[in-house]
Amino acid sequence: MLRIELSHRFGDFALDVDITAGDGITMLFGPSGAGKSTIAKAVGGLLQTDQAYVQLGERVLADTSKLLWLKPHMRRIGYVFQEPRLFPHLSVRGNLLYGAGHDTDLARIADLLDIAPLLTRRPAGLSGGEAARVALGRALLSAPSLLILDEPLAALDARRKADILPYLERLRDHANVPMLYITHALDEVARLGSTLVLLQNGKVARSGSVKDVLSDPDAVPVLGPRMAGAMLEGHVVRHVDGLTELEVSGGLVWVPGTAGAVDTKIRLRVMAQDVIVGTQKPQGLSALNILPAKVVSLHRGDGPGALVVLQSGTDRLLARITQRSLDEMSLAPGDAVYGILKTVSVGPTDVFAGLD
Amino acid sequence: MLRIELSHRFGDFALDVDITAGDGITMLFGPSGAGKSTIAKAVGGLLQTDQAYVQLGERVLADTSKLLWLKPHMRRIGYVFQEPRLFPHLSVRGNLLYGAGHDTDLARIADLLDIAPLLTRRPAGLSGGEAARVALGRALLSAPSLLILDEPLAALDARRKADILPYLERLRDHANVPMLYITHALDEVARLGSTLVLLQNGKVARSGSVKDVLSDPDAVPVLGPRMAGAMLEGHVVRHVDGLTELEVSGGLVWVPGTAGAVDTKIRLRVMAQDVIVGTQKPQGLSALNILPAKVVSLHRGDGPGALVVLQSGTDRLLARITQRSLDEMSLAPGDAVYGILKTVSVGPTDVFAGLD
Amino acid sequence: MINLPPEGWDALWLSLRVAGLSTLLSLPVALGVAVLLARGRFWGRGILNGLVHLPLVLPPVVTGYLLLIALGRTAPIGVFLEETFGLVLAFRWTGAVLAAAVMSFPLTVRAIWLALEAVEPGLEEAAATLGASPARVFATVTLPLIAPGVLAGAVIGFAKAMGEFGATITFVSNIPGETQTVPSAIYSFLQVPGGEATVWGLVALAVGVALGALLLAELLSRRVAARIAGRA
Amino acid sequence: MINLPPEGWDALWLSLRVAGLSTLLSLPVALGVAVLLARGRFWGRGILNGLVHLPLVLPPVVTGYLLLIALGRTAPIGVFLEETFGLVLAFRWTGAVLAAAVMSFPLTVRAIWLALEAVEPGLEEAAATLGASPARVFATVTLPLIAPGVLAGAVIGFAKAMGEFGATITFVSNIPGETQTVPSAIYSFLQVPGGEATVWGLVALAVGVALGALLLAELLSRRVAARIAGRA
Amino acid sequence: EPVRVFAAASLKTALDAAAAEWAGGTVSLSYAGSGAVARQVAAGAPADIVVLAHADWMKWLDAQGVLGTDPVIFAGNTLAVIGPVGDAELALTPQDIAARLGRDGRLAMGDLRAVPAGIYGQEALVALGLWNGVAGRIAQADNVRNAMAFVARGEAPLGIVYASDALADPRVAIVADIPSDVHAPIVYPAAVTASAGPMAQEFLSFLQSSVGQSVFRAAGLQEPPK
Ligand SMILES: Nc1ncnc2c1ncn2[C@@H]1O[C@H](COP(=O)(O)OP(=O)(O)OP(=O)(O)O)[C@@H](O)[C@H]1O
Ligand SMILES: Nc1ncnc2c1ncn2[C@@H]1O[C@H](COP(=O)(O)OP(=O)(O)OP(=O)(O)O)[C@@H](O)[C@H]1O
Ligand code: MOO
Ligand SMILES: [Mg+2]
Ligand SMILES: [Mg+2]
Repeated sequence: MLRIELSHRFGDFALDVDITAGDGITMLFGPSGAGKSTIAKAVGGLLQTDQAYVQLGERVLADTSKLLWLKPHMRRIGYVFQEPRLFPHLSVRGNLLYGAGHDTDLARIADLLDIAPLLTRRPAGLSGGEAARVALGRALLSAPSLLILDEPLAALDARRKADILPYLERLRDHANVPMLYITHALDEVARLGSTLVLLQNGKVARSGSVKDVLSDPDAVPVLGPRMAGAMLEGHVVRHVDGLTELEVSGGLVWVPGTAGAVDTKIRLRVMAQDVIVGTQKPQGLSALNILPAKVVSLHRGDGPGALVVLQSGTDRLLARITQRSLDEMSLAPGDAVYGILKTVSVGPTDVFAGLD
Repeated sequence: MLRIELSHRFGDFALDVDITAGDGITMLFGPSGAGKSTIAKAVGGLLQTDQAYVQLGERVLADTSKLLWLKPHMRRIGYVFQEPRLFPHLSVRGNLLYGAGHDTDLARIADLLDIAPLLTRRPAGLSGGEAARVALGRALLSAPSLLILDEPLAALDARRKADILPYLERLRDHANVPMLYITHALDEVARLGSTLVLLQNGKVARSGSVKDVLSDPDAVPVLGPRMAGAMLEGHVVRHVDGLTELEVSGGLVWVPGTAGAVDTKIRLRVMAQDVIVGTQKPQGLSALNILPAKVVSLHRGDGPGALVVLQSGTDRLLARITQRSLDEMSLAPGDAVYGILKTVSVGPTDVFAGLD
Repeated sequence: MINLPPEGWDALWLSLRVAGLSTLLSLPVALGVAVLLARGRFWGRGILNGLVHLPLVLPPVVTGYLLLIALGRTAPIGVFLEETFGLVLAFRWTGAVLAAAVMSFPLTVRAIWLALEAVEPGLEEAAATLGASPARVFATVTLPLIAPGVLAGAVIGFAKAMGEFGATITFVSNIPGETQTVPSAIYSFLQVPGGEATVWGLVALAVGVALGALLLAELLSRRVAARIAGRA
Repeated sequence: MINLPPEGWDALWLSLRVAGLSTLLSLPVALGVAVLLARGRFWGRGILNGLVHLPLVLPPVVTGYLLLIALGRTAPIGVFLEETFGLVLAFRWTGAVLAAAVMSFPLTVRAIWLALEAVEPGLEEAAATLGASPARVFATVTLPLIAPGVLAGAVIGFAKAMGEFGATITFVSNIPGETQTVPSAIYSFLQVPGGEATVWGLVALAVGVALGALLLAELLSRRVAARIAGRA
Repeated sequence: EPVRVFAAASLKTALDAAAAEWAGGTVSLSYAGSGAVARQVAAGAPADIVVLAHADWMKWLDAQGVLGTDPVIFAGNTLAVIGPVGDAELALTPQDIAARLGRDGRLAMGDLRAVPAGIYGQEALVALGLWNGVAGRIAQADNVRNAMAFVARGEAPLGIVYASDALADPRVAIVADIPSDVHAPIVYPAAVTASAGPMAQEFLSFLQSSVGQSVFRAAGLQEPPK
């Protein structure tokens, strides 16, 4: 368990947060200047805030009311900074091993991050993305009891990001290292996060489990309309033709790839904008996944869009459609409808092994 | 017109490119370490490559065969680096005005980038995103005749990115400043780019107009399957209910927002994964946009997915569906089908005023 | 107050003038030389480097003697200076300024040089892409960034100039009111049995002035550095 | 070859030993003091700063005289050192080492200090988050990064030690083969009419050695800096 | 164990020669200004013999209680006014000196407080009634040799140094002798220190012996005044 209580002033900017995060990955999400890096620094011990209480598991790392302030190196917190901060005088290998006792995991992590060919190089010659990957590997290798990642993937291209995400997942699930993860990318939030903290202007605007916050229509204004979506839970039924059939509470869903062994619990993220609402069961469509559902509520926004909350089995689905469609179909709460998901819109980065 | 002919070696890495870019924005897209920043530096005059020929309009900036190598400040090239590189001893205002003769545009650009409240601050106190915005503003204000942007938006959150993109567009369209734009984000490519250069390993893997490269099924392996899509051209017909109706060659399409005045030419990007293929005209769906089309060709990939190229009027559409659906619907070239686009999947960042 | 013979006060006043002027005059030259040494790649760089450091390596008396040989009234350069500019150095306070400048030069140059090497080249690149000529880059980016180093160089030069003795007395001798700096006066009184009281008075003054300058400059330089780091 | 009387060679050899040892011994202390001054926030920092710079500000003869007063064989500290450690400084080559160390100390400290201020704090932070204690951070990050500065400090200290005269001759006198360094020897020969040949020979040697060290060190330091910058 | 002699630097030529002549043992000679030597010996310098260029410092040393014997005077010297070689004789009159110094010429001397030759020189100038005319024109050097160098290099048209030094530099010549009765007698006192070894007295005696004295005469020094 990670407990963070901070307050601090920087001129006009006032930070004042109280965050409790369970195991797994706590995502800090919020606009530029919201105070994400400031929180990260305070937790890492790098910035002494005016008031601070930080507790990690049993260990109290900071308690300004008791004048307690552990030095960074006593906190056992790995940190990936917004800039790579590689040691210029050490080779890539030297950087990676700096915080590691031994080099047992070096080869594996170097392979994973695709930096094995760089091991003998100096940081000055690395490209932006290469440097970011080395910084990530260095923190991973230091075997921390909390990992703080400040936009660790921002400098990476989509493919590399996709390569590294599963590793962070594995770390989350198996290494039992809680993480504080700062990002601007909601796919990372949905993919990795257990807890989501939405920050605005130094304050917590909303927080809770990723699943709850993402599928809460009220959070949409903070997340941005194109980012809204819901989370489904299910388990693997079978693998056919390179697809995986999952059973969710509302029915069966196909996802590409062979996601987990039979019976593995799985989380699916379904973006609101990827859900089509149909009043009749459609025929002859390339979209494979059609879930019967009931309209729970309708939320008209300021713009042309509207959010439809659907109940599908025990899960909630969000669908973002135009108000025009809403009117044409004259939807109302209680209506029986179909939620249509394009199979491929539930792509690999939106399927993940569950935590629970 | 921008002509770039370079070759250079860094140990194992060999750069060898020949790029011709028209006006507008030339996007350099490629994985980390592909050589994007190296090209940018050579064009900017910051890194003297082994061989170089760089011509911008009438001006030859570099020609190593003639021992010509203009110094950076003689090139009139604005540069936004991967790191902000703000002058620590100047205020934000001082940074912004460094390359500008006067401060006529200061207020406008500061507002646009949401940095007006920071003007009197020092760079050291800025958050990562704030610094990135100041760096962008500084380059914009220097009135360059070419603007090089090396992942300028990577540190920005989605909302800010969405705020800044229209400005870059306006710059492209009205200021008549060609740009060399490096990014990992295909939405930026599609939104801003005229020319797209795909780099891999120091070589040009593909290049051409953004429209051609993005809708070329053969480019999909380089772009990544989730990034494939096509580009439609059309013009504004009318505005209703906060939606805009566009006429494309294949029919009528609704997009959210009031995109341009009536008759404005418009480009639409339609991601392959957002297109559903139907063999019958669907009824009672929340998706408003249904275009009759003909199957042109089918491309089965290695994984579970397949690409369907559709002809809709004079435009091509790409649809990414599962091979399973392909088989169930037994699609074949020449079949008459319907391409179904969810209105909202044609979101604001995928609609843009055309260049042509 | 400290009880000094009048020539002690004269000496203090002269030392301040000499050290101040030598610092002021040599600073731009030191800046130029530091830039050449830190950034330049030219033939003779090694020689320039050696020349700059010579006064540090040589016993001060030898430096003074070399100055006398090179710039005395009968030496070609000395004659030239006198005939062209009416500038006489030997036995003049102007010569004391020169001696102080020469002796403190390596210290000033090194301080600036080190500061120059710490400037991040990325910032200078950025300035160039914003259209700034090398001269403007230097004036508006490099110089402000090395300002603490330049200040440090100036102060250490000033301190050294206040303490310089051997080269000064050898080159311009010890003429009360004209070339008798504090160290020369101290030397003079130190050699008199029973002159200690005056010596300690002078020492206290010299130390006070130089350390005052030092601390003031450090304060200033911290403030400049803090400004740069954005802490103020 | 340069034609020197035997005491000239003795002086050169002694100077090398004295300058070498003084550099070696004072370097760790200078490093510590530079760290205290650059990073420390403690009461008395200003006093320490002043003390370190004193030898720069004072005429060397005064520094030598102060050393004599403080550490002479009849002075309390001198007596204590002799009785406790059997260490005699005044009039011994060990004292010459001390004088050289004291005189070059401010230069060495400042060079290291400037280098310390140029170290990016972000890197030390990163090391701490990787679990490195402050001592380890210093040894594995700070120290390698300031290595060029430390080297520069050592070399300027060595050069200064080679040229030091006033404090040395005052504190340990000018005993051939024992405390007669090159500058003292030069002083002696300057007293002899016709001693110039020997003087210039000694000057040439001293300059050669010191500039050699300087250039060597600069080469080294460039290489270190290049390694750090990843150009090699 | 050599006999350690701490001596005034202006005696280097003479004492080096004397040490070379002495068959009784080896001598280690350490030269510095008289004041520095005196202070060092008082501070416990390992000197067997101390040799100075001015009686006052020896008196001071005696008062410190570090001397083993009473000082002896083993040589004397006279002062001379020097000019660049080839210059005409100078009459010791205010007019002639003023003429020779010209508008801004300097009279080079040892430091008037610190260097014995300077102290004697000032005394002489005062006694000769010349002081007021030159008081503002003195260029003081930190030792006699440097004063002489000013004249040798043409910086100063006149200088006052020991006659013994003047003879040794071919670039300067004596333009006027200063009578030895217008200043305190120039004497070189020497003494054995309280901590001296057994050979010290022997070397000191050698300096006073006829062999020693002839070495001093050869170096331009004179017999000690009676
Ligand atoms: N100074 C240098 N010395 C050695 N190798 C270098 C140097 N600069 C770049 N490289 C190498 O050249 C290749 C291309 O680097 P470049 O910075 O152009 O990549 P990039 O495409 O911009 O990557 P990213 O998206 O990660 O910023 C990389 O393999 C990099 O390691
Ligand atoms: N040292 C400082 N001095 C003054 N203000 C500061 C300082 N550090 C941060 N701030 C301000 O505090 C606010 C929060 O900064 P922080 O770096 O935590 O933002 P962030 O959420 O990480 O943003 P980004 O996504 O852009 O990195 C910003 O307004 C920033 O300008
Ligand atoms: O050696 Mo002296 O004491 O300068 O005459
Ligand atoms: Mg941040
Ligand atoms: Mg790059």
